[in-house]
Amino acid sequence: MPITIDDTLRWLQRLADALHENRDYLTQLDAAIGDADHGINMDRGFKAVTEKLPAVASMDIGSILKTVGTTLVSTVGGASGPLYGTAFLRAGMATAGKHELDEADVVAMLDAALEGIKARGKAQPGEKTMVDALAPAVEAAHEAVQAKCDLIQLLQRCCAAAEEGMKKTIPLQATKGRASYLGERSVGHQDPGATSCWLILKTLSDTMGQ
Amino acid sequence: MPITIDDTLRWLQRLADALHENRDYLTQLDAAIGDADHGINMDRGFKAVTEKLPAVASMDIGSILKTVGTTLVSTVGGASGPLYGTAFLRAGMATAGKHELDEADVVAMLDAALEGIKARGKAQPGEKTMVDALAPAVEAAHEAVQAKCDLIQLLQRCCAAAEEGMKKTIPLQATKGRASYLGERSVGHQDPGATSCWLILKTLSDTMGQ
Amino acid sequence: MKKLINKPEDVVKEALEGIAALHSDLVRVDLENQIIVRADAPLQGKVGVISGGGSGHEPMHGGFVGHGMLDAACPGAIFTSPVPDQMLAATKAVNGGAGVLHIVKNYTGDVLNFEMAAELAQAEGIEVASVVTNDDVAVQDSTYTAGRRGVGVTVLLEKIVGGMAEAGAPLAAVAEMAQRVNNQGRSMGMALTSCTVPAKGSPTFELGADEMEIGIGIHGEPGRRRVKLASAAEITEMLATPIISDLGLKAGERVLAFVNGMGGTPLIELYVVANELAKILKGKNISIARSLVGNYITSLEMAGCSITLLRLDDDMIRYWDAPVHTAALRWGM
Amino acid sequence: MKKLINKPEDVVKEALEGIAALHSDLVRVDLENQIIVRADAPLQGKVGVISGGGSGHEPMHGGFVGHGMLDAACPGAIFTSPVPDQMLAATKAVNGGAGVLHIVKNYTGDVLNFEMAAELAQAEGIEVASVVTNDDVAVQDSTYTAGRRGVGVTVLLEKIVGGMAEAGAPLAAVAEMAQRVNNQGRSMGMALTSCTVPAKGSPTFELGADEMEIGIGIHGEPGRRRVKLASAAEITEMLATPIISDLGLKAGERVLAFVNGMGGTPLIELYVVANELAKILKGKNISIARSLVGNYITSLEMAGCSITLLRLDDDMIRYWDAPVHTAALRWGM
Ligand SMILES: Nc1ncnc2c1ncn2[C@@H]1O[C@H](COP(=O)(O)OP(=O)(O)O)[C@@H](O)[C@H]1O
Ligand SMILES: Nc1ncnc2c1ncn2[C@@H]1O[C@H](COP(=O)(O)OP(=O)(O)O)[C@@H](O)[C@H]1O
Ligand SMILES: [Mg+2]
Ligand SMILES: [Mg+2]
Ligand SMILES: [Mg+2]
Ligand SMILES: [Mg+2]
Repeated sequence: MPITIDDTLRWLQRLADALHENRDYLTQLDAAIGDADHGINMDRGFKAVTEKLPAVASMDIGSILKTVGTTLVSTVGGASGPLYGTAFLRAGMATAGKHELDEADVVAMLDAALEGIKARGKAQPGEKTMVDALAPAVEAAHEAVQAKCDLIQLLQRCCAAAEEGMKKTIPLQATKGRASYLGERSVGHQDPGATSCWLILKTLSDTMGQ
Repeated sequence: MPITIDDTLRWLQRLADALHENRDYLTQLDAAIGDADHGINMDRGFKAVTEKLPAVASMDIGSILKTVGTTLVSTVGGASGPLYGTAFLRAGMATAGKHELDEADVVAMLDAALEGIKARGKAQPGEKTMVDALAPAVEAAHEAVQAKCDLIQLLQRCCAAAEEGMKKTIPLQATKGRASYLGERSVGHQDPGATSCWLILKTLSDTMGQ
Repeated sequence: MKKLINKPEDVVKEALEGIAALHSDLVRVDLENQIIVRADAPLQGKVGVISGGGSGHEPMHGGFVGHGMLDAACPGAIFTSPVPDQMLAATKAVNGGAGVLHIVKNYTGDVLNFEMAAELAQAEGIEVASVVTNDDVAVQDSTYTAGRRGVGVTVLLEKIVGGMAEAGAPLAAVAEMAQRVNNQGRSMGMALTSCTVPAKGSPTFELGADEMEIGIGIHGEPGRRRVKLASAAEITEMLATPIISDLGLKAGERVLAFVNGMGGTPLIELYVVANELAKILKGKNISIARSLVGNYITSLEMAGCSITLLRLDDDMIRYWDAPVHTAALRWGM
Repeated sequence: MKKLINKPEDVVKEALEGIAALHSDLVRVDLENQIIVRADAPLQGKVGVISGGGSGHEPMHGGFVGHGMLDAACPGAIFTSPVPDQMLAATKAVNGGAGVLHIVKNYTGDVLNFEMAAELAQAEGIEVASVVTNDDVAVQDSTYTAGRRGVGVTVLLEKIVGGMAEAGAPLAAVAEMAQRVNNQGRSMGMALTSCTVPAKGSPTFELGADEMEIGIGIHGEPGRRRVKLASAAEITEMLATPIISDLGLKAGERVLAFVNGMGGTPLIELYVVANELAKILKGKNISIARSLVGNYITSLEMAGCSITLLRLDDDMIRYWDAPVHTAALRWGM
């Protein structure tokens, strides 16, 4: 059972809802080690995305994801705007022309997204950023394909790895992003970007699992 | 038993102490219907007075009171500075050359002080100012003389009248001074200047009574 | 109390020392007399213009000393009128033989102390004229009371008459212009929070999280009424309407619009208010010929704002536009 | 939350409308692109100078648009970097054929968005140079981290390179000067209180009545360490010492001393700090050749201050002194 255009649209809509619901939570996480806007930024960006969706609903998945990427770049701002924007742009390029995504497509999409974020933000795992959620998720996706998991299992493993990576940001000292300014005071707080990253993957997994 | 130079100096020193002790109380009263500085102003002024006292300790009472007046004018500021300054200046003029004050001298001194305040501030009784404490005190002094009270009794009656006048400022709506800006909201608060005026008379009465 | 100070009783003196250290090109500070005097005062033949009042309203008045505005400022203790000695020293320091204008805000303390100073200066042979600003429409005007407070118009008046004095006008003309500006200007203010007088150490009044004070002055005092918190649009309306009606502003007239912050309100909010004010004036076809937005007459760290409207005439515009060089207002030079 | 606003999401837009209503002589506001552009832009043959960043730092940057300083400013949401679309629109609006300098404060968001914008502008054939300010000594400098924040120096840099661009210098020279100013300036800030982002509605952090944050940035974030409240003298020492040592300032050198308020601190307190700073510098025989005191790069209504010292050379002084006419800084015209 691959990811269809319809699944993609449902995912993005649910993601917008999830980010809206988690707006204050993400902002609160950002208040502790950042500048108290991550939830506001993501909510603003995905609200704009949902407004763009009707116009691209009949296009291929790559085009939809690229639209998400350009919309995020144009509306989110901050660090997360260019980073998630690039991630979705690259994901869109990796899925260009596709009307459905199988396991291998999903892995290619996630690979592209991670590379995009790393190319823009220059962060490596362990620096207390969204990379700490996405990198293990991508690894888990590769392993799931090797283990011949089906798509739903793959997404669930992805999601679990992202969640674990997100939680592991708590003891880390930030060396990238705004939290790095806090030095050792950044220790003991969960990274907001890693948290939104997990939310993105969880919503995808939940959308496909139902 | 008249008021001697020594009594005058003891009174002023005790008054400075009393105003210092009541600094926050007077300021708090002023916070409610003014600008939260009356206690600070009076404390600053009488601290300066105590510094001037040694230099005038061997002069006559009139000179001492005039020095108090000019010192208050030069250090208090606000409304109370020129008003109390004028009051002490006029009191000093009324007692010029005197080495002791009997009942009649005290009445003359209080008359002069009240007239000075009225001339400067243009307030009549009932406007919720220091006049509401001083005017009845002056009246009580006149009556005490007629009733042939001794000096201590005279001062006690003065003081009681001032206290009553002070308390009667509570229900008044201010039409003079800063409290007038509050309109009907000035009702229900005791006037800070009436309170300091009572303190001045009470300290004099206490000084003589002991 | 959280303040960037050393001892409460030293705040005014140390701030004056800071001004002396950083603005020696503009002013000299006479620490003994606690006055700020224009560096090149007295200017022979020029009318001297001085003002003063309690501290805590910065940049007013010390920030307005310099070419084209005040010749001297007398800062009192926080929120306390200065004493006649300061005003007399300032009057003497700026007297260039053409007389001195005292700009006095209508508070009993300021009026009485300036009155005594003027008497003393006149006794020393210096011609003194006084103008008392009383532009606050929140206060009922009456000859039987202390009358209206002097607030925002004071800033505009200091600039305009300062420009006129700089241009060489005689004392009578400068005083007449001062009166004219005062007559043509009205203000009203509001507070979102109280402020803390350093020597007191705690807020002057307590305000609930959903309350505000309407009709405040500039001394951290409570206002005419306490009401529920409202939007910037509603607040601007509450302040602008009494001003416009008291001033009798008509369609086709032009004003100087002054949106002033009380000290603790960020500039971005003042522009939100300015936007609402511009809409209201536009709706009444009153044109904003000049404007000023920022913290110019403040109440320490109080959050809130005041609005001042001044009906302009050509002379006022000329002297408003004239060059000025002070720490807080500068243009044309 | 007590603010003079209507809806939190409309604050930036409405403030821009207010700026448009009151400063139409200086700037035009492109509401669609959310940018503030100098009224007479583009100036043929003049290097365009733009900057931008999150809102909430007013008057920076919008208040610095005008003759002799910025050609355009791109305000983002409160404390959120603007998006590349705004920067691209601003770059195009000010391009007079001589190229455009992007002044970027070193925050990941600002850097990434400006990077994307520069790529897009270059793809459209506009020459773009960028300078990234990173003057905050509270943050450890390292090539492996996000590095130091851009704070107070940004204001001084915008004035100096703005003056140089106005004088007709080519892009390479303007960019080189920008780098020089950044290299010669250092800053450090502190907070007495937190501030409230309107969309969040509650303070970013909680601070005890006897605590302060040392080493803050300008986004309402906590600082490097939380310590007990101290006197103005001690606080000034805590901020100035790391700056002086990081900059390696020596006796006999001259600086521009910038005492900046974070938004909620009254001017009188800033002068108390300025006084302490002047004493420290005097003690080290470092002379204050120029100074700036006031709220110029703020964090909404946060109480606190920052200190910036810039080692001056003759060129910097010339362009600092050059005429400027913006809403927030004006002299010489
Ligand atoms: N260089 C980077 N690489 C990857 N992610 C980053 C980087 N810098 C910051 N981030 C992520 O961005 C998140 C913050 O996003 P957001 O709050 O929206 O932007 P800003 O920090 O500009 O306010 C951080 O929690 C972190 O996960
Ligand atoms: N016109 C007046 N006549 C008499 N007393 C006055 C007048 N105006 C004010 N006062 C007195 O002054 C007191 C306030 O003094 P203070 O707080 O020191 O000065 P300010 O009002 O300038 O802050 C008032 O409580 C009132 O008693
Ligand atoms: Mg953030
Ligand atoms: Mg008072
Ligand atoms: Mg007072
Ligand atoms: Mg941000």
